[in-house]
Amino acid sequence: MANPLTGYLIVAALVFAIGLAGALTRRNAIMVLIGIELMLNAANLNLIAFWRYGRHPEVLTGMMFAIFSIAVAAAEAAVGLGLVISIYRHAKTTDLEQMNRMKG
Amino acid sequence: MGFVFYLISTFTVGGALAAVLLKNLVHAALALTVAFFGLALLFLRLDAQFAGFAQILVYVGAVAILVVFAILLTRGSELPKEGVFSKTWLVGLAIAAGVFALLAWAVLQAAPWLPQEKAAPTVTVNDIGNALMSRYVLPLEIVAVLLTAALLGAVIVAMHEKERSR
Amino acid sequence: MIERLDQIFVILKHWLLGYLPESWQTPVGVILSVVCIIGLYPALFAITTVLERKGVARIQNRLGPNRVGPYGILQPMADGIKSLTKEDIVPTTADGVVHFLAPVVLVVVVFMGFAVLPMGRNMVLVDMDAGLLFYFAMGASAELSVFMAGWSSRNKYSLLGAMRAVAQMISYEIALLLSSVVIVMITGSLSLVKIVEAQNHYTWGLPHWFIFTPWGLAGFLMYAIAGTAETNRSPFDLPEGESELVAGYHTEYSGFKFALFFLGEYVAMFSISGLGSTLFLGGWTAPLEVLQFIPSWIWFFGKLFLSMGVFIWMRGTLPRLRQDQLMNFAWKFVLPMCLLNLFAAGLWHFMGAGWLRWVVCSAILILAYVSIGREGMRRKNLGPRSYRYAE
Amino acid sequence: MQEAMAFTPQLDASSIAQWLWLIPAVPIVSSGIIALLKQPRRKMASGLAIGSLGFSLIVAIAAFAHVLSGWSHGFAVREVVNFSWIQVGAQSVELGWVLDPLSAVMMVMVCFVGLLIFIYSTGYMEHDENYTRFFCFLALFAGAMLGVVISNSILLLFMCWELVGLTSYLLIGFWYQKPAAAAAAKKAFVTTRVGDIFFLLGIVWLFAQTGTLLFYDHGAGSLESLALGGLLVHQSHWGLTAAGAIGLLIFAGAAGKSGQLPLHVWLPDAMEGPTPVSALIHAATMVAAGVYLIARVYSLMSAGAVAHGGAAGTTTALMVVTWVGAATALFAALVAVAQNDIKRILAYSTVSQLGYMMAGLGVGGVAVGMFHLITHAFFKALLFMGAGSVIHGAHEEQDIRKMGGMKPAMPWTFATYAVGMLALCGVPIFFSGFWSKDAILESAHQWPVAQAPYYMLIFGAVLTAFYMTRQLSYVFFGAYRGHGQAHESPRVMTGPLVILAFFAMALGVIGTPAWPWFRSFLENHAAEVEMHAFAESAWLMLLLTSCVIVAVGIGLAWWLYGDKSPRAEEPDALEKAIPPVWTVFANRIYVDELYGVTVIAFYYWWAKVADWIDRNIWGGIVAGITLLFKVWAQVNRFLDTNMVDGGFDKGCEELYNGGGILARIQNGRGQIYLRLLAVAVVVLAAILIWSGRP
Repeated sequence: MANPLTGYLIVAALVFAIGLAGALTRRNAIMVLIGIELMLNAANLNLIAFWRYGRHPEVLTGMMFAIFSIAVAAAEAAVGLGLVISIYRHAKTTDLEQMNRMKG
Repeated sequence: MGFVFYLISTFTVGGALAAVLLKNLVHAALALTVAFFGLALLFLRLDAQFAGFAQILVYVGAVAILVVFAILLTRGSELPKEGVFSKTWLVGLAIAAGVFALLAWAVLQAAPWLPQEKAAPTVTVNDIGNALMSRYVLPLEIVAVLLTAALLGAVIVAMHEKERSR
Repeated sequence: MIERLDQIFVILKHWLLGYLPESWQTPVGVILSVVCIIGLYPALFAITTVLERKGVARIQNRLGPNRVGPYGILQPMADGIKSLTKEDIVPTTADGVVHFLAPVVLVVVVFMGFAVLPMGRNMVLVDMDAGLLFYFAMGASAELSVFMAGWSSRNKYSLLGAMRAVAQMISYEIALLLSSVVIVMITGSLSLVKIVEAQNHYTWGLPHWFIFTPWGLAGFLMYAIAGTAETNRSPFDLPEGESELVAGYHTEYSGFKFALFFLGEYVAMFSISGLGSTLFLGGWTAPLEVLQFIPSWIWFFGKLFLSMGVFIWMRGTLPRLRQDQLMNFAWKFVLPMCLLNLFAAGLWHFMGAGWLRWVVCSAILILAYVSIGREGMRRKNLGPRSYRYAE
Repeated sequence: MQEAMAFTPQLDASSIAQWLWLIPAVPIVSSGIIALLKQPRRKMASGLAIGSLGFSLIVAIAAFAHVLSGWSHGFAVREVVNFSWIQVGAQSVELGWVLDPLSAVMMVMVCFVGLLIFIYSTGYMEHDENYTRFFCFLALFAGAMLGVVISNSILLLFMCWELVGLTSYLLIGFWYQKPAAAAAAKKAFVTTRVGDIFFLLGIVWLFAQTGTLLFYDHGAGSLESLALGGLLVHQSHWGLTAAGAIGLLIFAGAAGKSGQLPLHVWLPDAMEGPTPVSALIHAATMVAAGVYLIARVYSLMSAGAVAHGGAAGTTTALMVVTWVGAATALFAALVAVAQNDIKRILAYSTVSQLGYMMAGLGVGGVAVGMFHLITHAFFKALLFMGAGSVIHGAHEEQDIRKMGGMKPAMPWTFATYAVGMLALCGVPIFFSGFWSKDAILESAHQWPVAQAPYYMLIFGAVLTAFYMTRQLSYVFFGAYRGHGQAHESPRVMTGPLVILAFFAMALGVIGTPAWPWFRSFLENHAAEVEMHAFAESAWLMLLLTSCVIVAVGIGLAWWLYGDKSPRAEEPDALEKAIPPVWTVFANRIYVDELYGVTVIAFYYWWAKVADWIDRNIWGGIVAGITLLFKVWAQVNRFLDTNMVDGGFDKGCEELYNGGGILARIQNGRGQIYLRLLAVAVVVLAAILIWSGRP
């Protein structure tokens, strides 16, 4: 890998894929959330990497984007876990395989 | 690219993998924090001090704890009888692999055009503060509103039935 | 001469490094300082334990440790040896790895905090631009270790203690952060070195410590409360409320791991008080202009020990809170006060020089205290508290 | 941080002008806090209100002292602080406040009188359950009023002006359970609004002409020579310059606020509000705001005065002001003669005194008018609070015929009330009213244009003395005719009365012709004592006239009413003497009725017309359309039932079956959806990349 950016991008892609895999394969809703968090972080890594090696790092765009997405991710986690808990209260399970009430 | 980079990235990816693969949810959550730490270190290596520390503060300090709480509240820590992976886990894995393949392929394709190594930008916290208060003030406000809304929403959603009725 | 004495450690370090080749100097220097810190604070910890036991004993009208050595000052040695030689019991059902990692993580994270703490003029390991942020990031990670400890040792007391601890630490961490943000607002910097420098002026021989301003005082009080809670000290020591849960999250720990927890707790206290004195009490600056000839590091550690004394004193004096009281206090009093304090600081900043901002800021804060603290806390809806489970 | 540690508070010139905004801000904020308080927290509410106003008073006095020191060192203090509120393109709406003798004097007066009245109200409103609300409104009013006083931008002034109007509305209708109070509040609001429309027009015109909203802006302000010159260039017909016209529009607003003819009608009714309100808002401060406004824009009104020549020099605008003022003064005095409600009499006397002020402004300039404003504020507040205390003592009785003989019962009230009354009548030498009124009369006498206003004012003065004496003798002399037992009011109410009484007497000193301190202070030239002013024949003449005036007024009234206690049912002494005139006066010269048959009737008729149009024409059209649709609907129904439904049902079945097949995919499992999503993304991205490949 000649230039450093590639390395970071690959790592980000890897983490993203892992997160996706987790989100797609785990049964537990919380695990799905964890996967999503990983994907978000991968995206952040991308943003920061591009900011660092981009043409105008002094404009801070990528960095800001990352910071904002961190903030938003916190909100997302809070709401998501709240949902999981309330779902658990209703369905007495966090297993997604058994949550198919919305079947058409 | 140095030895340190490889170290940290293996650390991170390993954490992520563990987070996804471990059976015990609490272990998974702890592994997740490892991954977060690794990402924060990567941020630091990218001279994004503020983002890195913010990452630790938010993810390790808040999100991980939140996840752990959720796990304990939903009795996720005890292992379910039927496996932790869905029956059709292979499909999911395949799709994820596809995504990774696509991304990696795209990146490697683009490698020659990507910008080369360059000097670290000098960004102090003051700059970030000024940017937040001047150029990005609107997003900041919106995020503030969003966080408030999320806070209330989370409370309402997770609140007890009888609490809600009153 | 005075300068030399003040800078003695720095000079010493450079003198030592002088014998090394260029390329080695930086890493070795860092390692040297790290070793110093890691060696110093456990020593202080040892002194503090005996101090605490004697102090509390005096408050409770007992003798306290007086067998090992003259006046029992060698007690810590004995304790150390004991904890080292004791058998390290791990419950069979416990989650081995996590159970082992918890104390390690705690100690590591807690020691991290000292990296950005200036302990004297030019005596800081790394003068980071985002030092305060780093400190809080580290503090945030301490909670995780507590949880690990509580959860891994399959014991309901431990778990309950851990949950209490985590909940409490999260709640009060917000207050801790907000009360420090005031300083950042005024100095316009997250670097602790700059913050100390900003307080290193004198008017009529009196220092410009932030505690001598309305918002500073309020902030300091909030910080002190939040810090006490953050370190799980009494009156906020529910997590190891021995009357309810045997010893909280380290019930199942014994031997050296327990010692590590003990160490971690005290070092955390040190670092919290260190940060407090850096933010509000002017760090290593002298309390009077005339006293500047005394080396800066003496002042820093003096303040450190002062606040440790206060910690001990509070422990000997105050009864323990109840969980719901704790939470109410955090969310309904401390947090609003901190937010108002932010407002007051902003006003202070924008009103410019003059006598008026003193009046206005103090008025705001006092009014807020009266209305929130006195009025708001007055009518307690007594009765059985409502528990909330997920199911 | 260096200056942060300055422990000694020092109060330097710039700082006081900079912190002037605190004077209105603090009461407004405190009113906000009071609004949040709970009902039972009475002590806290009144404490906050009084404390905030006290603070304002301190700052105001500091400001006053600052101006005073500047003046005594012989330079005119006018410190302005301006800032841009809204930036609209190149134009920026600017607000600001000014510290000059005028505003300084006014703010001190408002704060001081206001404070006394606040204290007084703690006693007066003691048993009212809406105590906190009352103080919330009062504090808000004080803040708004002070805003009017200090504002350096006509827009800011207008905002505060409207805020004042609002609080006045709220406070008149404070006892909104009483329909009379509600009606009065509405009346006040609407009537003043009429004036404010003109005021707004004036503002807009001024802005259009000068391009600035500020009064003083280091030469760029609308009241400074540059702008005024611009306003004078084109003379419109009958010698009215743009400045004059704008001035007149603003004067219309002022007339609305301070009850000049023909917009005075709301003020007497405003007495439905609690007495402290009448004292504060409808005697001392708000109604004076109009006069203050004219004083503020005086340079606008008097712009180009020299053109007319003459001693004082005058303009059309000022002439209008004078005539209106004089007319109001006389009219209100006449009406006041025949009223029986103690507060109503005072209200009309207020109207008439405001007429005096306006006339004073017109003929004699700022100093004359403002001097009467200040003195009047004190003794009229005194009279109102005295009246309040009387009402309190007579068990909420307001009809003076049902009172009487209260002198022994409430000595303090009587003494202070008498002082106020004498001051109002303008009894020479010892009472401030005399000096201020004489200043007005004097300058009216020397007015180049006409002598009529002078005589009108003279006659008004006679009447003033007359009706005040009448009221006094009705209330305090003779036998007690009310119900229950009259009693003295609590100390917290009488205390302010005494203070005000002192000022009602002492205040005259600053305005004597021998030592025209006030005038020279306002007009920024040194004041020197010249005892010989007393020896001037003109002044002696005037002294004589006013002695005669007072003597005639009081003597006549005493001869008619003095110490004999007529019963309520028997007709008034004056009524016996001249019945027809009396009835006219008693019915307030039918102004309200006039409005009733003209303005209101017109609106009523217009509303009827509109109603008719609505019912018949629009209603008819609507009915027609409805019918049309009904028919159409019938047709539709037929088509539906027979043709559409058949086909539709068939289609539905098909669709249902199709849906059954599709429903397999939608198996309600989030993960599956997620996977589909991911696949879609992959495919899309792949396509994009390939298509974008070089």
